[in-house]
Amino acid sequence: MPGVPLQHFLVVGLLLFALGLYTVLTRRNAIGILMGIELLLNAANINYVAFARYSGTPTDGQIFAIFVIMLAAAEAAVGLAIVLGIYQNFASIDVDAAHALRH
Amino acid sequence: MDHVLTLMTFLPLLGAAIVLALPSQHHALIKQVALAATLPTLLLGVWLFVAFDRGTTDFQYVDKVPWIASYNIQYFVGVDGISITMVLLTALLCPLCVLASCGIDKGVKGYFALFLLLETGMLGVFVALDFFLFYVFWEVMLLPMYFLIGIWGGARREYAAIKFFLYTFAGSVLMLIAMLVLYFGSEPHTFDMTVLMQRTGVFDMRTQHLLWMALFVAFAIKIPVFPFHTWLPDAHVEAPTAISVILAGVLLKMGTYGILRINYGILPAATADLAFWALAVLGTFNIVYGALCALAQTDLKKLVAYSSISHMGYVMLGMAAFTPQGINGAVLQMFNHGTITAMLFLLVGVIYDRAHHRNIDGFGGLASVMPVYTGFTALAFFAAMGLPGLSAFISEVLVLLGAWQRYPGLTTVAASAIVLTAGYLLWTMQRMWLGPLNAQYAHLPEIDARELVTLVPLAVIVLVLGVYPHAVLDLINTSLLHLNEIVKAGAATGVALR
Amino acid sequence: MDLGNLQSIAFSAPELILIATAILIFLADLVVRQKEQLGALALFGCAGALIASIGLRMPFSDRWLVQGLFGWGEGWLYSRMVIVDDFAVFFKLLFALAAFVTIWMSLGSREVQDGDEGEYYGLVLASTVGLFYMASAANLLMAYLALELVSLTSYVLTGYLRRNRRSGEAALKYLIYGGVSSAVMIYGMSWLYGLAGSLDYQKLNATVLHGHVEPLTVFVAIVLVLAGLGFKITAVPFHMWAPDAYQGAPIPVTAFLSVGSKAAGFAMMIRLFYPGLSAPAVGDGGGWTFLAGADWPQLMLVLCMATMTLGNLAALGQENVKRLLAYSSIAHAGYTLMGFVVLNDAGLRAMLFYLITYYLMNLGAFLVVMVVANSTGREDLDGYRGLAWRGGAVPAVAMAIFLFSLAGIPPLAGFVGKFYLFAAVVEQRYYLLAAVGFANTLVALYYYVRIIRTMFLDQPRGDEGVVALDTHNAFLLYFLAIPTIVLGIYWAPVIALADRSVRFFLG
Amino acid sequence: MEPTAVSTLRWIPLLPLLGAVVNGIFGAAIQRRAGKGAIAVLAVAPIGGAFAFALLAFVQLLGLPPEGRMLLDVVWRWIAVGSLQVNVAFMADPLSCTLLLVITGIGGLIHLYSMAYMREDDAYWRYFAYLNLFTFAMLVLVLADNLLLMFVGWEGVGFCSWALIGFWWREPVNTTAGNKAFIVNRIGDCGFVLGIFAMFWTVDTVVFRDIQAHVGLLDGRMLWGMPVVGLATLLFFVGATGKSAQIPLHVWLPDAMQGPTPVSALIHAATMVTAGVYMIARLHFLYALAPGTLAVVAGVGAATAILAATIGLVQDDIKRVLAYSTVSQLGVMFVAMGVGAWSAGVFHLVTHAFFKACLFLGAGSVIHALHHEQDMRKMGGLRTQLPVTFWTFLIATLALAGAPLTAGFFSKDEILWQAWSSPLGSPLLWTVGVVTAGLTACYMFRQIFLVFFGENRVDPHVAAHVHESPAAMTVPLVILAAGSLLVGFLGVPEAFGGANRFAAWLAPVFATGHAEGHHAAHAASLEWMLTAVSVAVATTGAFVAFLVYQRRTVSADAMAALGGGAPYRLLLHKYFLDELYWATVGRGVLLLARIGAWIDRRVIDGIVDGSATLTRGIARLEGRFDAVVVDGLVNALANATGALGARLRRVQTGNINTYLYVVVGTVTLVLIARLF
Repeated sequence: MPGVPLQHFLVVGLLLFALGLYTVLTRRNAIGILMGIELLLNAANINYVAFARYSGTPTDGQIFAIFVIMLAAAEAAVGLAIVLGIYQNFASIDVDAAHALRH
Repeated sequence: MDHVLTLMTFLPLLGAAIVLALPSQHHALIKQVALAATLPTLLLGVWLFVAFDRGTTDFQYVDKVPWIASYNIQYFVGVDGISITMVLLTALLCPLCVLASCGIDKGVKGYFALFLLLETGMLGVFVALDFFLFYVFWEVMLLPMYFLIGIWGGARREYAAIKFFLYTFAGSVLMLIAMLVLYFGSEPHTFDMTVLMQRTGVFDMRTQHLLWMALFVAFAIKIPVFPFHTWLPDAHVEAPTAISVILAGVLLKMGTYGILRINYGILPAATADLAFWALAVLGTFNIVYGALCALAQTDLKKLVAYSSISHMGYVMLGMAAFTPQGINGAVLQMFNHGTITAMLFLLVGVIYDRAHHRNIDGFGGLASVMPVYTGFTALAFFAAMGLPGLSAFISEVLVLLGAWQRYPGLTTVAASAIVLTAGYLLWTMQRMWLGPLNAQYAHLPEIDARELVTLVPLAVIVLVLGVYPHAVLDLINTSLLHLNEIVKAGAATGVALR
Repeated sequence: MDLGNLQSIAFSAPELILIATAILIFLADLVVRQKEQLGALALFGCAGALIASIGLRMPFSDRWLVQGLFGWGEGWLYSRMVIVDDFAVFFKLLFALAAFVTIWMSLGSREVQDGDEGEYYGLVLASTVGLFYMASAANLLMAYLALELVSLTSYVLTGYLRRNRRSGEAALKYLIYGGVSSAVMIYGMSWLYGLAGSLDYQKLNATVLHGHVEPLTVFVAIVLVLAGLGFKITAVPFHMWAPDAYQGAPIPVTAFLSVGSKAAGFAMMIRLFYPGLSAPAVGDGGGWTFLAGADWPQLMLVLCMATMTLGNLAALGQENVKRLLAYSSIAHAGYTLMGFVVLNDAGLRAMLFYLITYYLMNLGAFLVVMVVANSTGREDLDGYRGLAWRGGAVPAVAMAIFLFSLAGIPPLAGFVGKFYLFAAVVEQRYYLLAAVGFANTLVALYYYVRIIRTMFLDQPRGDEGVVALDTHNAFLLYFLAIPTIVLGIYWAPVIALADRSVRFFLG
Repeated sequence: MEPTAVSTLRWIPLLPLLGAVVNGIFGAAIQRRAGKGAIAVLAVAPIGGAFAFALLAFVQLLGLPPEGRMLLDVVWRWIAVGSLQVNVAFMADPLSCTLLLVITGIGGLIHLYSMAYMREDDAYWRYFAYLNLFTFAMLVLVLADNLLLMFVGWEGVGFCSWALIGFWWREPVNTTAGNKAFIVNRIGDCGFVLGIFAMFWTVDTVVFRDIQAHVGLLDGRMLWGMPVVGLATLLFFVGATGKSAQIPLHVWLPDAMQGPTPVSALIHAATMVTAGVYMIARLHFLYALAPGTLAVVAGVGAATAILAATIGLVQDDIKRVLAYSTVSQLGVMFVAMGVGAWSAGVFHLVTHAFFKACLFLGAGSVIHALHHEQDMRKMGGLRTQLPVTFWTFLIATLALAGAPLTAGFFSKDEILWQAWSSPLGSPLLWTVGVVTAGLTACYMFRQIFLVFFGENRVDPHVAAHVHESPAAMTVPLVILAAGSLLVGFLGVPEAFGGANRFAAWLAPVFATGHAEGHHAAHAASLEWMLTAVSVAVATTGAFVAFLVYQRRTVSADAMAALGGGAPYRLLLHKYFLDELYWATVGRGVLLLARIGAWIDRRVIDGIVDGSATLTRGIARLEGRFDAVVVDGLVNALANATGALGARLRRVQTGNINTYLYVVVGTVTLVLIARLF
């Protein structure tokens, strides 16, 4: 689809990024925040792929995107594990509950 | 004996190491080792006193080896007329202080190790001719002092120690800035004071003034100059006797020594411009203000502390005069105050060890139970009053005589303080030693041999320097006249002397 | 020089050794009962990595140790993904040592020794690998991967104390915070990639400096990237996770984070911003120039001052020593940044030197915290009352040394480090920065002295419990304390090392 | 003409110093072992030696041509810094030699007297150590060849006076008197030392001879709008007022009577208090250049003379009367100095030394006999019991009152004449002098009548065994009395056909700045007339005393009641000067001291601690930062987005969202900042 100019992709990426941020900022739920992070990562991915399409070294961007996806999965996995641990301890994954560190 | 200074400086450190190696329960042994560690320095000091060439302005017994080549930092030590007296004073007071510390029974090992480290730091400050080295020693001396006051001090020791520490550290931070600016201002970059002394031209007058002020504040805190002085009464009062002696006898001198060595030597033009306000006026204020505060004290040690503030004022006033008499008097006063105030604090310690309080009004008629002690006190008091025939008279007269020639008005004010001094000292004398005996202290033991040993050398010096001041003046005169000329020359380049 | 994958392997000895050890540990963990043995194994791994790193480049001389073997010195590995040069080697050494000390600490830590800590050592090693690559990444992708490797392992390590709610909570915060910042970072990277059309630092450099790019875009990208890096080096305002994570994590891990990942963050930052986004200035000694308009030094200047100031101020009021040290390490990130903003090699050299000294004194301080916690289980300031007078004389004295060194008082390593930093700043006439820095030194002194006062000047009440120091920890204590003093008195070789480590391979 | 170098002078001060050192350090032991006799010998012998050396110096001087009469003994280089070259050097010329003889001679007599007088005291050795030390200091003061060394003696005597006034230190009143003396003297010393500085500043030397030689350098030198020479001489005079108890610094001398009576005789009558006069005589060549200062000197002298005399009228303490008399006589000497009658002043100094010492020792003898009773109201009719004391006392009184042909007569008459006739003098000064003479006669005879005549008011217990003092005390009395009669003939003025040998002897010293003698051919008749007047006035004074205290034709109470008794009270309270000083200076200084201490504690420390607190405050603020500011921000944002209306509850600090808000917020801010 050669017709679609670069800007469109970037705008989409930007929107995703904004949404991700919004999610991250407003979710109290740890899982929710993790999801927000996913959005942010995907915003980046869109950029990479888009730039890759228009840049001299297309592979770079695409590889980056793939790695991001992979790492996102890894991060999610670790994250969920930890959340689980928290849940065992607090019986809640509302990050508000986690404030033993403030005194 | 080329490395005499290095030896003097680091022998105590060696002693500290040995002390640390000793088993901590053998108090007596530790004390003996500590004493033994300070004596060689004293002996070397005596040797230095004899061998010192009084005719030259050059630095003598110089040790100079590159230390950190990449930054052109050297290990560079040496003495001239400005530092020699301070080195001797330190070397003399430290053994006496070790003797005076025999009463310490808590953490003996730590105490003496720190004390010896302190001695190294102090000597280092006086012999260092590389600004970086100077700064390092300056700080090295800070740490032991903090612990010595903070652990072995009196009731409010923590407050006093922290106050002392923060004050002094604030000062040294300023010194560090100035030091770096000087370093990068010199071409090629160097910390070598002797080189810096010829390279002031690279700064414009304004920078020089800023540098001078920064350094001055750093040193003023040590002297201490109003309004940076409030750490001193607390520190003196809370510190154990020996440490008060060191504080008043040596540490205060570092401030004035630093000004002479660095502000005068490296920034003569700025010195010429700023000396009036920074040194003469503040010095005079110190003299009067310290005396007045002393008059209001009820704690004997605090009174002595404030009298130190007052007497250090003479040093500043004398330095600011830029006359041979003034500057000689200033350095002589540094030495004399070192000995006299040491005596005073030792004497305070004597009574405190017996009565466990220092409230002036809490005594009375001690002369009838402790005549010898009273005799020494009288000697010290009248020496502090500048009674002719005793050492302080010479220095104070020289200072005032020199100062009058530039600041007659200020000198008049300063001289009026001798009345106040007489006032508070005599009044104290009357309240504590004379009058009817306070029955509560009818059985105080007379001063013992150990305490006498700490006092007699100082008393002898006080008497001898009163009738033959040239024992010291000959040491310092040449260098000081030279320094005076440097400043005068600097004044010629800078703004005219006031 | 630019090597392909196969030839490169020879030069990845350190990383490979670490990875291999890590895998070995994971496997052995299934069979070995005595987990200490795994720790010992990890130690050997670190030692191997260390030696191998030294092998890459004899750091104390200009001679090549492996020259004879490979006849080849510095350059790109894995087709321009990774760089081996003095700078990288320097950090490899630092990290290998950090990992070594961390594992040694862990072996002596009661927290960690829960009888099932096998994979713990593996994770530390894995994280170390990440650190290695952060320092030598020559490519945005590589940098990101390395950073994530470090992050992920750190999350797990932080949350390692399963039964401890604080640990878990810290891990969660760390994770989320890290996730967001790294996500923001790679979004910024994506813009750089877009501008340069390549992930390669050198191409990036060429484009940014010689191509026609909009400075604003570069600046935006830089700011976004900074979010990720700032997170690693705990620069304000990306620092907020640090106190919680540091306080929650097991003490050895805290030490590891405060030294390892922070240093790695600096390494990555320096490589990205100096060889990456700037160019050596022609003429004057060791200066750097950057793209006009994208004035990141000003930004860093502000961050630097904010970091040290907020860090110190926050530390003032802390009652928990671990948390206090966390804030102090934030402040020290600020000091270290001072060398970053002055834009010359003197500054960078000062940074590297400071990292060494910081490594010594900070690890040392945390070690003492661990020793105390081992004996008394306490981390609050009251637990340190009169430490010197109830058996803990050696730890107390060591702590005093470390803290005074952190405060920057001669003749201790920390002073020399600060001295070089301030020297660089004053030399470049950043007088405001210098003033702020000095003011901070004063504030910092106050709370360091507070601890020292509690340990020495206060008398124990008796309810604090006795502090014992076993030889295992004592050895490490001396290992850290003695250099802290020695470096304060004679540091010429080390500064020389730092000096020649500020040398980037630019192809 | 160059001074003759000798090496004997040094022994004059050195011997007493030796005595002082030996008694001061080993005295206690010696007294315990060898008894008080040994102490006395150790103390008196040096004085005798010093007297011998003084005589030697005197002879040596006589052997020299008049204008060359100056011996110099340079002992060692004392202070040599820059152009300041000061030696420990002793110089004897007729002036100092005169003083030497007085100090060692009369001093020796008083030492003898003390042997008996202090016999009972346990601190015998300390007493004599002080006394010798004092003699040493006084001799240094007199022999010094430069201002600094003179100042050493100057303060030295002050110190000894402090020690001796407070000799019985268990009584706070004594130590207080001592402190008062020292501190008031210090005020004077302050002026003196400033004078030295002014001298050095202008003339660049402090050696008397050189100052005299380069006195020209002072021409036209001004400071603070006045000629330096005037300023310097004034400053020196401040020192003199302190040492010689002149207004306004005279207040210490009466209190100084707390010391042992021989001390009062030696220090507070014969020697130390005359140091001011000596100093002016020594520096006469400067004063001659400063007519303004001379006027001040004369004025102060006259005022002091009459003021002290009036106070003396009403004192009841036998020693205080003499004390005020001393102050008054010193005033007379300063009048002489003020009119440039140098040698006359010095002459009166000498004669006064004799009869005033005699009076004090006599008073001491009385006190001794009455077991330390000093109140004249508790005496009376003692002439029979204390014949020697009485007669010597009477002779000395006559001399002090200026009865013809006594020592006082000649010296005082010379001064009065100079006060009238000298160009600097004036009839007013003369009148004051004459009135003073009258008052002196009055209070002295009052004392005679109260002590030796009338009914015996002595406490009966004591009265029983009142007896004449031992020879050691009476012999000095007799010698001094004889002196009071005879020394006057040394200086019989030309007018009375005398040669005034004394003036001739001092002439070489006062050759320069000569204010007297230039009217040598003055009308003898006038001098006769003036003398007659003064004698008449004195007689009247004595007669009044006779009427009031002996014949009782006028009761003392009636006199006291004059003018509603206010004048009497005024005199009794010494014009309330002590109270005034204490209320102003004393309290003032203490107030300043308290203020200073207060500033220290509150203000400065306040600032220091305040700044610390401030920092900690900021820290706490920063700690609360995310609690308050950020959360507020977060809530605000939440409200703004409105999406979270449901979950609008206080956001916990430590909440991750808060952190993220901060991050995102900052980044946005930075970008915005960069954009604009």
